[in-house]
Amino acid sequence: MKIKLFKQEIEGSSIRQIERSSGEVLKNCYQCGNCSGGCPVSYEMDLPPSQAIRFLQLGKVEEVKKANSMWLCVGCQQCFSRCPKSVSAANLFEALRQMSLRQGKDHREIRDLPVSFLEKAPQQAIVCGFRKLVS
Amino acid sequence: MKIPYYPGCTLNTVAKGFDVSARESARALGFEMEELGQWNCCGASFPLSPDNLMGLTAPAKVLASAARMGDAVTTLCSVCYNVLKRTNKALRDDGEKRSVVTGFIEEEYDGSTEVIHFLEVLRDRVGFDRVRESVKRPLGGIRAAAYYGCMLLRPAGEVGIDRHEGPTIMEDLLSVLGCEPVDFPNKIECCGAHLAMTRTDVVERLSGNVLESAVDCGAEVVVTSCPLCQYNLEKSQAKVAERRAGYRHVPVVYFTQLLGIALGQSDEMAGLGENRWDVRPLLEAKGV
Amino acid sequence: MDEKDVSRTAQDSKGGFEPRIMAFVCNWCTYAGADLAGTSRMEYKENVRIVKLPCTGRIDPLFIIKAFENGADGVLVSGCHPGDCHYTTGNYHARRRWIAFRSLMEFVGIDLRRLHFSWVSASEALKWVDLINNVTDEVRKLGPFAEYKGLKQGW
Amino acid sequence: MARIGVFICQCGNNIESTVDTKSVSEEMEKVPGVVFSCNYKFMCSSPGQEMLKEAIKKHKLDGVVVSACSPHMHEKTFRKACESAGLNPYRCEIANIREQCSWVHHDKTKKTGTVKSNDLTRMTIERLKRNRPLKKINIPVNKRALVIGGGIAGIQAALDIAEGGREVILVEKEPSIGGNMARLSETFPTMDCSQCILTPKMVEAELHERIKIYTYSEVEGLDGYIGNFTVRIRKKAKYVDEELCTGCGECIEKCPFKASSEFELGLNKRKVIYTPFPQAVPNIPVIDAPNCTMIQKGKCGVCAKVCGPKAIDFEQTDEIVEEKVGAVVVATGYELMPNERFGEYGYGRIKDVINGLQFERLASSSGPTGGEIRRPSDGKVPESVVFIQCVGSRDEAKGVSYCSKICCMYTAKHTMLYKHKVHEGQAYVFYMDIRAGGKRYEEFTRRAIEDEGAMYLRGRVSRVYERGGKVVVQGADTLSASQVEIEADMVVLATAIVSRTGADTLAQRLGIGYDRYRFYNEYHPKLRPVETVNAGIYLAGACVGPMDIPESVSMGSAAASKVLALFSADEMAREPIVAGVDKTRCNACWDCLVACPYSAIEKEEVKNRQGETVRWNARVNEGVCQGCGVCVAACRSKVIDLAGYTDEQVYAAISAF
Ligand SMILES: Cc1cc2nc3c(=O)[nH]c(=O)nc-3n(C[C@H](O)[C@H](O)[C@H](O)COP(=O)(O)OP(=O)(O)OC[C@H]3O[C@@H](n4cnc5c(N)ncnc54)[C@H](O)[C@@H]3O)c2cc1C
Ligand SMILES: Cc1cc2nc3c(=O)[nH]c(=O)nc-3n(C[C@H](O)[C@H](O)[C@H](O)COP(=O)(O)OP(=O)(O)OC[C@H]3O[C@@H](n4cnc5c(N)ncnc54)[C@H](O)[C@@H]3O)c2cc1C
Ligand code: SF4
Ligand code: SF4
Ligand code: SF4
Ligand code: SF4
Ligand code: SF4
Ligand code: SF4
Ligand code: SF4
Ligand code: SF4
Repeated sequence: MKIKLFKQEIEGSSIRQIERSSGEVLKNCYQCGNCSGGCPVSYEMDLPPSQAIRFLQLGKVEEVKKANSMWLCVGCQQCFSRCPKSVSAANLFEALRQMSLRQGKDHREIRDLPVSFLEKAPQQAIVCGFRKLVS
Repeated sequence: MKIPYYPGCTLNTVAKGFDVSARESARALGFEMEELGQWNCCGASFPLSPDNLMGLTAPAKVLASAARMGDAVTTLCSVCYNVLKRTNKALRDDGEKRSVVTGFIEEEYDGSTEVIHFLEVLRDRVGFDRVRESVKRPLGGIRAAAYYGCMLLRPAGEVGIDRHEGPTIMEDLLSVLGCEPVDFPNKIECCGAHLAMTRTDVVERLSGNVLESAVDCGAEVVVTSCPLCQYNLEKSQAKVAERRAGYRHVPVVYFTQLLGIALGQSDEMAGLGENRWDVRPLLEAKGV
Repeated sequence: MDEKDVSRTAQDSKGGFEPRIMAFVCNWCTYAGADLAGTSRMEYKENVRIVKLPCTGRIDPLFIIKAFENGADGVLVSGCHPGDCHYTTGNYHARRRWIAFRSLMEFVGIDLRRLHFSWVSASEALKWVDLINNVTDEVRKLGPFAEYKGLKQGW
Repeated sequence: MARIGVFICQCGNNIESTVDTKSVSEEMEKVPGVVFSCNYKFMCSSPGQEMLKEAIKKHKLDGVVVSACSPHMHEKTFRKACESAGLNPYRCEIANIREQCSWVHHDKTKKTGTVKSNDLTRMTIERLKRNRPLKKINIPVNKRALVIGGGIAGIQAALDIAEGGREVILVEKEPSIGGNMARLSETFPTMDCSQCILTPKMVEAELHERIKIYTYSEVEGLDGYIGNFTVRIRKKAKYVDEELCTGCGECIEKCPFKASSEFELGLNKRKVIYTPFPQAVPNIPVIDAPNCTMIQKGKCGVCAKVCGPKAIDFEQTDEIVEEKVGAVVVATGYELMPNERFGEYGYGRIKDVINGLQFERLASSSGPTGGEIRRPSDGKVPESVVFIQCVGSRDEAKGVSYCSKICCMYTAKHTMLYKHKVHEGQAYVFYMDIRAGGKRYEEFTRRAIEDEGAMYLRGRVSRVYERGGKVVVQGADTLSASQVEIEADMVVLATAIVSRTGADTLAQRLGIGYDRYRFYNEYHPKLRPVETVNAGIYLAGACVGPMDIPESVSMGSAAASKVLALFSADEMAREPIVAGVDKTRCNACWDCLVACPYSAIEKEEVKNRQGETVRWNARVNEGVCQGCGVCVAACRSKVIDLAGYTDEQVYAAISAF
């Protein structure tokens, strides 16, 4: 990939919104990779947590939005609990999801869910899932 | 002793055994779990964006309701525990948030109610020694792997019933009950949680890793504290069996079920029939 | 010469042949390493006798020939590791000298398998122990160095 | 016939448990020359030592062998005891029957240990028989020090030595002391202004009654040895009489010609008669002869006309002075690697590509822009600056393989200085690793990133080129696995710290070692970091390798304390384990001279009464010889020998085996 860096993007409004919404400061991350090392789903992510954060640091929000990472993050907080700089990738992914959901784009349609699931699955899974994936 | 108790929606439906075995055990140990007079679903996820106050309202209502009954509220489900505890902290520490949220739910609440997990009640209020004395049917050295998952432990400093990297509270209880606790590397790893809705492949892999790791360490039964963990672990066994020749399903039970049995409850009361893989043959084999 | 024979007999009385090994070591590294083996109470073959010198660079090749003439079955030279010499480059001089010296040794009829070079630092007690044990075993296999003693002339 | 006493120690049970000391003692009585032999429980105890002393007196012993622990333990103890009983201490030798016998051979029957102890003791006796009494060598010490290089390291060393009460000669090749630190704006990690902390020290050195400064001077040669060096110093012609000049600056003001300023690294011009910077010490100008039309063509002379005290002297020539000193501190510092080597970065071709020291000058309030960050090409304030780290460092192919150690820190500092001066500016830093090991250093670099917003990109820059008034930087960010392009206004290269041009020549003059990068070698990198193999010559500062100011100052002080320790006695006592030449038999082949690692061997000329040279021979300088014995083994004529380890002694020990 080739990217051009601009101050306007690095300090752009999307970045500021993500920081506000997540309560995280992107510059604090020093890219040690611990989050990606411990994240149980990073193996499936287009951009593992640390790399997603890296693109945000560079001001490249779209790269991260394009990736599946935020929809895979389960909020287990393993990343945060082991981050030496107390950065929570979970919070950042939440912020990105919110950004996306607030634009009214659902990640999961209820009617796509199998009936068997709705019958058997614990309520909490359904409630939680809807909160995370649906606007 | 009476303790206000928040069951949460799942324990009222698919995880009945979890609920009943706990209430009965409490009774056997000489205290009462007093269900909140009025409660709603906690939302099953703590809002990770600090600017999302909406997500705090549901748990705040639960807490306000609990405050009317006592100075503490106990829960069983790890997720409820996590959500209530974090919400409580947010309301206690952040005056601004508190006034917005309480204003919205039109109830007074200052964050002073303590949120404690049932395990903590047993350890800190009842005492494991008391539990030991009350055991009627020691569990015959059954090798039990305590699975904590995420929500009981993280984020450290906000929740955390025990050391967040090496908890032993559940093992300590299990050994009091006559089990032989099995330590295993994946005991604090995630089961896949709500991805059950979207990505069963991921859930099967994560939960499968938990199961395999426990079995490799010699577990005969896996013990949980969360209906979602329970569901994911049970559901994923088929996949593990598929990829691993000679794999034998392990029963997955709530810790309260084993507690109930040890305290002398009937199998029905402990809800053993609700589990997908029956733990009874194993107990019988151990002479329980 | 009487005393010498006493000790020789004592060793032989154990049964088989026990080689006599003379070690030329530098004061700073190998001698200290051998001391450490002692303070650590390690155990090794008793066949070695040490001659301490300031530096391996002090070792005159003739010392070695002299040792063989005097009844040594094996000779060991050990000093600081290259680059660690207490005298900065003394061991380097020694090394250069040995290269020329090897052919001389062969010329005068010394089996080079009886001559060992090593580097043992002040902290390598274990290496010293292994070295002595290995050299002893190897020289024992070669048997007594009787041929050479015949050549002895007075100094 | 020798009268030797032998003392076998039991060391409680440490030796006795595997060595029959009584039998060893009896065995030794039979050795010719031994007149007394005994065994005792604790030889090093007071009664043990008393026993030794009495035996020396009673049996008129002329030599003592103690068979006990390692000589590294108690050789000194027993030699002292002998000395107090009137015996030459070097007539006492130790046989190591503990560390190298009783402790490593666990045969409880005592057979093995006893036999070996017999051998070891006998070998030691034979060595001792052939040992001569030796006397400690005393060398007089000339208590003045020479410091070469007037950077912060040299200034610190000079001040500490002078404060310790000794005289110092400080030689600096530039017209002013101060070194590279004088160029810096503010200094990490505390960000204090470099001039503010350096200038007082420079002035203190200038005014110190025990410091004599030679500026514009270089060391031409050094003779002698520790305590007794003679140094030849070339004072280059300044064309200004230092005695007469008042430092008024009138000449500088009026000189009509300019040349590029070395101090400003080409960012500015200076007059042909100049001081390198306003706070120069001494504040005496020099004339840059190659650029002075008077000196070159005999035309001008304006400075001479305006100089009130008539200090200008066009006839001045270089002068050689000699000084006698007892110790030398070398503190000649570093340079930056010439960036021209890196064509891809455009240094020298693109005006707005500069190096770290040039950036320091731009940021310095006394610099060419008065402290405003303006780019060299058009004076514009750069909206974004790209800093490139590790230029030439960690680059085996085109540069040096080592890490320059301070550039990570000064680059972080530069981004802060830039941000403080250009609030809206964006700093980018390309780095491979951030190496900030030091007290408060990591925190400092994090501050640059977290508080000051420097954008750090992990990767190297591949090329830099101009496009429409911008400097385009193309590199990589390996963290996001992307190729990165930045349109910047200025580029700052953190180029490798390298040794001074000519560092090797100076080392050869001083007889000290240097590595493949011409940085000077410490005697031991950990345990003797400010000493060199040439006793009496010490090191300080960045001439040893890249280092920052705190380290340079520590080394300066450490070197000074070594010098002061040396100067604390009038004479220096040395172990007499030194080589000696039988001069009449030496055939002057110089094999020993080549072999000696310390250059302790000199050529000695022997003349007859008519003053004609009759022959040459080798001579060992006892002040320099360290007693390694390399020369002894090198001498094919067998005419050089090492006291305490003579050939005769070694052969005797071998024969007793
Ligand atoms: C861009 C840059 C920024 C830096 N910023 C910082 C900082 O913020 N903080 C920090 O701690 N360090 C900083 N440093 C490092 C600092 O410059 C050095 O640590 C320090 O200057 C070393 O001092 P020195 O006395 O050893 O050498 P130098 O300063 O190089 O002094 C050596 C002196 O010896 C003289 N000399 C050389 N050869 C001879 C000779 N043959 N005869 C006589 N005299 C001779 C020279 O003219 C010079 O005056 C920085 C370095 C660079 C390149
Ligand atoms: C794992 C490891 C590996 C290392 N490897 C290397 C290496 O390879 N190379 C290298 O150069 N460095 C290495 N080091 C660093 C090295 O250990 C230190 O630089 C060095 O030991 C520091 O020496 P010191 O004398 O300052 O402190 P210390 O070695 O800590 O000595 C301090 C002494 O003071 C005593 N003391 C403390 N308080 C008091 C008191 N109140 N009163 C009286 N006495 C007191 C202590 O008991 C101790 O004996 C390594 C360090 C570690 C941890
Ligand atoms: S663990 Fe923390 S500091 Fe490390 S890469 Fe992840 S977020 Fe950044
Ligand atoms: S919270 Fe999300 S990003 Fe963090 S470890 Fe869990 S799944 Fe990975
Ligand atoms: S002299 Fe050495 S061997 Fe003898 S008692 Fe003292 S320590 Fe032990
Ligand atoms: S004018 Fe004369 S006195 Fe004044 S600085 Fe120049 S040389 Fe010195
Ligand atoms: S003589 Fe030389 S130094 Fe003096 S004013 Fe003229 S050019 Fe300048
Ligand atoms: S100090 Fe930093 S910039 Fe300098 S060479 Fe080392 S790693 Fe590169
Ligand atoms: S003994 Fe070593 S230091 Fe002394 S003169 Fe000989 S070679 Fe040089
Ligand atoms: S090697 Fe021997 S003969 Fe040659 S110069 Fe040195 S002392 Fe003289």
